[in-house]
Amino acid sequence: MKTEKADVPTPTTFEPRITAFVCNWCTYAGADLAGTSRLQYAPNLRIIKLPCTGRIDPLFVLKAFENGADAVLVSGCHPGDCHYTSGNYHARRRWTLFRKLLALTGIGDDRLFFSWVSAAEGQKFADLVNDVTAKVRKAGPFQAAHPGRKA
Amino acid sequence: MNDDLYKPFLLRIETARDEAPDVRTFRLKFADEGERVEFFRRYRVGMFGLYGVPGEGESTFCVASPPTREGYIECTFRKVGRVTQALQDLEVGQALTFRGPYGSHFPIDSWKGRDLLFIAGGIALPPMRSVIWNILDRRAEFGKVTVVYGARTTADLVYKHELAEWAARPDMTLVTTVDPGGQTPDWKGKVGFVPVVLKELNPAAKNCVAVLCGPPIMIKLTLPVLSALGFSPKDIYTTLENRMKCGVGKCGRCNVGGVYVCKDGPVFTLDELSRLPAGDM
Amino acid sequence: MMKALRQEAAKLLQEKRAALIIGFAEREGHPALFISKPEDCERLFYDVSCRQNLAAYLSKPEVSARRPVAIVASLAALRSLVVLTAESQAAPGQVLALAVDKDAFLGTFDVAGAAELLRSKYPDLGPEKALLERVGELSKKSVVERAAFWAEEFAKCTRCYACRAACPGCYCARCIVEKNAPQWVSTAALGHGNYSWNIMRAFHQSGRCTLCGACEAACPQGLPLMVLNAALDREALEEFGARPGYDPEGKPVIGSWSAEDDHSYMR
Amino acid sequence: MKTIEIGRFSDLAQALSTAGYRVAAPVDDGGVVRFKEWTKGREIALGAVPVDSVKDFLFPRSEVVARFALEEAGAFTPVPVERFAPKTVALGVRPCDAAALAALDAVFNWDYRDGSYNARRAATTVVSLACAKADAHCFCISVGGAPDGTAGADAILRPADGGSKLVFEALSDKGRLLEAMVSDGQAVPDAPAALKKRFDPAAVGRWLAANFESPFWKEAALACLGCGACAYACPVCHCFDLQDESDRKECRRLRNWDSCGFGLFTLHASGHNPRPDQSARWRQRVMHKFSIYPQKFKTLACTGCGRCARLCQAGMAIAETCERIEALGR
Repeated sequence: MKTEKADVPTPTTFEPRITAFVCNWCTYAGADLAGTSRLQYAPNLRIIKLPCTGRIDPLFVLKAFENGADAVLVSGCHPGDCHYTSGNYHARRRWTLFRKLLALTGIGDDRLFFSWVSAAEGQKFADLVNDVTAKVRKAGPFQAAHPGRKA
Repeated sequence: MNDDLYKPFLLRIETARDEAPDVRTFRLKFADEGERVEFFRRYRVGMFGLYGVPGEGESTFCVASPPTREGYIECTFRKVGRVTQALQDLEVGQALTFRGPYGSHFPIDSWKGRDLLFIAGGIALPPMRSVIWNILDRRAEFGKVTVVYGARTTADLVYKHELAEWAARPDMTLVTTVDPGGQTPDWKGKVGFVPVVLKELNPAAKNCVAVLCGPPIMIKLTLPVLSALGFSPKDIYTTLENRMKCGVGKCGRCNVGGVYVCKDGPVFTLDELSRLPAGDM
Repeated sequence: MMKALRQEAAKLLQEKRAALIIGFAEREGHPALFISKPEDCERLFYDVSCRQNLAAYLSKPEVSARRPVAIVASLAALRSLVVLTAESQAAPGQVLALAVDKDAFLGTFDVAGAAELLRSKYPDLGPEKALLERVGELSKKSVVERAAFWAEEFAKCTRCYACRAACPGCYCARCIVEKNAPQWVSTAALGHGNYSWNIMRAFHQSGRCTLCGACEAACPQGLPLMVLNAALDREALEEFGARPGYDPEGKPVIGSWSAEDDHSYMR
Repeated sequence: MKTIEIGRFSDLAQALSTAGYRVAAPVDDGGVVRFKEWTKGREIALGAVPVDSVKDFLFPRSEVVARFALEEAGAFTPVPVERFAPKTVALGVRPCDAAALAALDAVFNWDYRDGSYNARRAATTVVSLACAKADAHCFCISVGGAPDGTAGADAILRPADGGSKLVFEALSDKGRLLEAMVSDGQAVPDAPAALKKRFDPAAVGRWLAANFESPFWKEAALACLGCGACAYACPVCHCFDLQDESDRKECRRLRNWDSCGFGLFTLHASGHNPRPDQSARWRQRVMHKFSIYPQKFKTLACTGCGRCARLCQAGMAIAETCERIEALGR
């Protein structure tokens, strides 16, 4: 298990704020498992649970960045495992196009992450959070000058 | 003169009462005594205000209490959108923003000595309730007072406790009615549409002023009845509720033809209304 | 060309195959022209400077009340007509196209005919080279530079929604920006609201945009909206093989899916 | 006589800036000429009518009109809004845009005086620029203006010596304050642009007042797609919306531009819409400018700048509508 905890935080250390939109059935359960398994992972994630990744409107992502998120993570069931059969397939198409649009307008793949995490993958969830947090830490705070951020 | 047009007063909710499904009445106290005095210096019955919840916005509706009750104002409104939802979510003790009073008023001083007939439908009683209480608080100055009030169902009647009070008063006549099918087994009022009930009641038009408020269809069908009874368009009053944002004649959305409802109205006589383009209402 | 177009339009009215023709007028700016009398068809005009996509009128209630309607349609407008049909926004048999391409009149087509024409003669319509070069140049910049570029561009937006009005694909009776419970997109013409608005406008067109350019042409402030549209068009083509506007029974890219869709960026 | 070499025009902007004024002027912004805040070194584009007008500096697109600090459990405290009214010189304002200020002054001051508008108005010195040429969309002359009109201006610059110089003429005390920044010189003023009167607004107003239900509107508004380009570009249009925006700590109540052309502009909470189709909305636009406004404020709400027609994607041209209306009234 990778942890960033070894770093001694100094007052100047940047602590990323990462908003995670996760589905109720897989990733949220995975996160729960990570917790009940007492796996250590970075505390930088704010999880927002939704019924399905298919319910996650790209507007949610824009709103998160608007309000000061340094990065956004979207996570749901593996392909074929969607509780509603195809919500994650719909979501996948949406994200494929949306991430392109955000990249072109100044929000790159060091701030926008997607993953499949099942209810059984507590370890994967913890690793994912640590890895994403490390990447965002490296990327630094979301630029204040980005047009999508509230002034 | 205050030229900070969008700076609101603060009002605190003293009591909240459910009137009908999604309809609620607040009694509101002024947070600032100077603002209270200023409000009642300007307030005449029929004027409106903009009630707001910071973060959600402002919504326009009438002041439902009369200027004769100077300690507070009351408002009654239905939950229909973002702001009214937020207002109804407020609890007793919480504050809301208020701008007003704005607009024209019912010229009740010119009605002295005359009979008064109030006709209201559904949620349109609140703008008339302030007039009725204003008249009742100055009862001796006016002639006969008759109120005809209809709603779709008994549940939709607002101010039920006040209706009982009015019904019991010897110095006024109250006729309540619900649409056919809207009555409960213990309903003691009439069953039928407002225009029909009005026709049966057959009030005398001589020296009488009619005040009419309700949904467009009720207005449309009631006007011919009033006309047949002999009411002159100059003696029939109503109040318009157009969409507004500023309330002070600037934002450009409430006009009917050349008339700005927020400043030239909301109170109009039928005579005035008949000169406005019907296609803009 | 103009003669053939006018004659054909007059014939449609005479034969009552159309009750209303929407075309372009000759006077400066080539405004939309609405014709219901055959003799007025003499006033029809077309050349490449006619920038409006007349398919945008099909969702206007005052126009749909006067169907059957025939529109003068460039290739992009033909595609829009096909997209609208696929999305159940244009009743089959109620809309005809007087198809034009640069300086040629191609004839009258119903939606099926328009789709067939596009498939057989113009199978790979896409963004012009110069536009793709602009996308390419922007993509080469750093994220910070890209953000700065759009910050400057979006700051000009007054939120007049001319782009939305110009677009045949923007037919929602209540646009997302007009939904207020909750208010997802700020309506103030300021930074973040302008960003959200322009991003969502482009995104809602992804896999549906026919690259007619009417939005950019309509923008009073000259925002490079087509850069966003073209980038999304290429992405939808590369990832999902999407060619909107060729199949009146085709499924929208967003709203359908395949188990084979690439997800290499997913972790 | 006070004159400026056209090639040294930005020197005046620089002098004003040095004197502590915010300077607004037409600036070429990547091919689009905008009326915006001038910054050092920028070329001033005097040749074209900018897409925006001086209106934007007095009545901005979005402005905070009230502010509240949000506290726990729905409690809030009003926070005073600081008025933004810096000392400003608007340079090179078209006479039509300067004339529009009279119409704006009227609506922002009947009964209820709009303090923030008035503060900016008082802090702004309008230096207009007479037009030596006009395009096909210009029609100031038809609505009581002129290419060298002085209404609403504190000073006017007149092209002279074949366009190589500008003659500065102060028209008000505010304008005279700037005189010292312009040097003495000699020049022969050029003739103002020649324009033909296209319609009589009084005749248009008479027809409008009597023909609200005319079938003309249905047909005249067919091309209108219902965007706000015309209203936002118009130097007189002033319709607005009030919207709250908040985060956890603060709510800002904003006044944002709005347009009578939008479908939901007048929609009631009940679902009823008094202006259900575009013809009703286009009629409102024309009536507001040529009938309602003159009745209420004794001034037209159109100064003939032609921006609406220049920008309209569908070729809706209000001057052409007025010509047709005048013909209907004959």
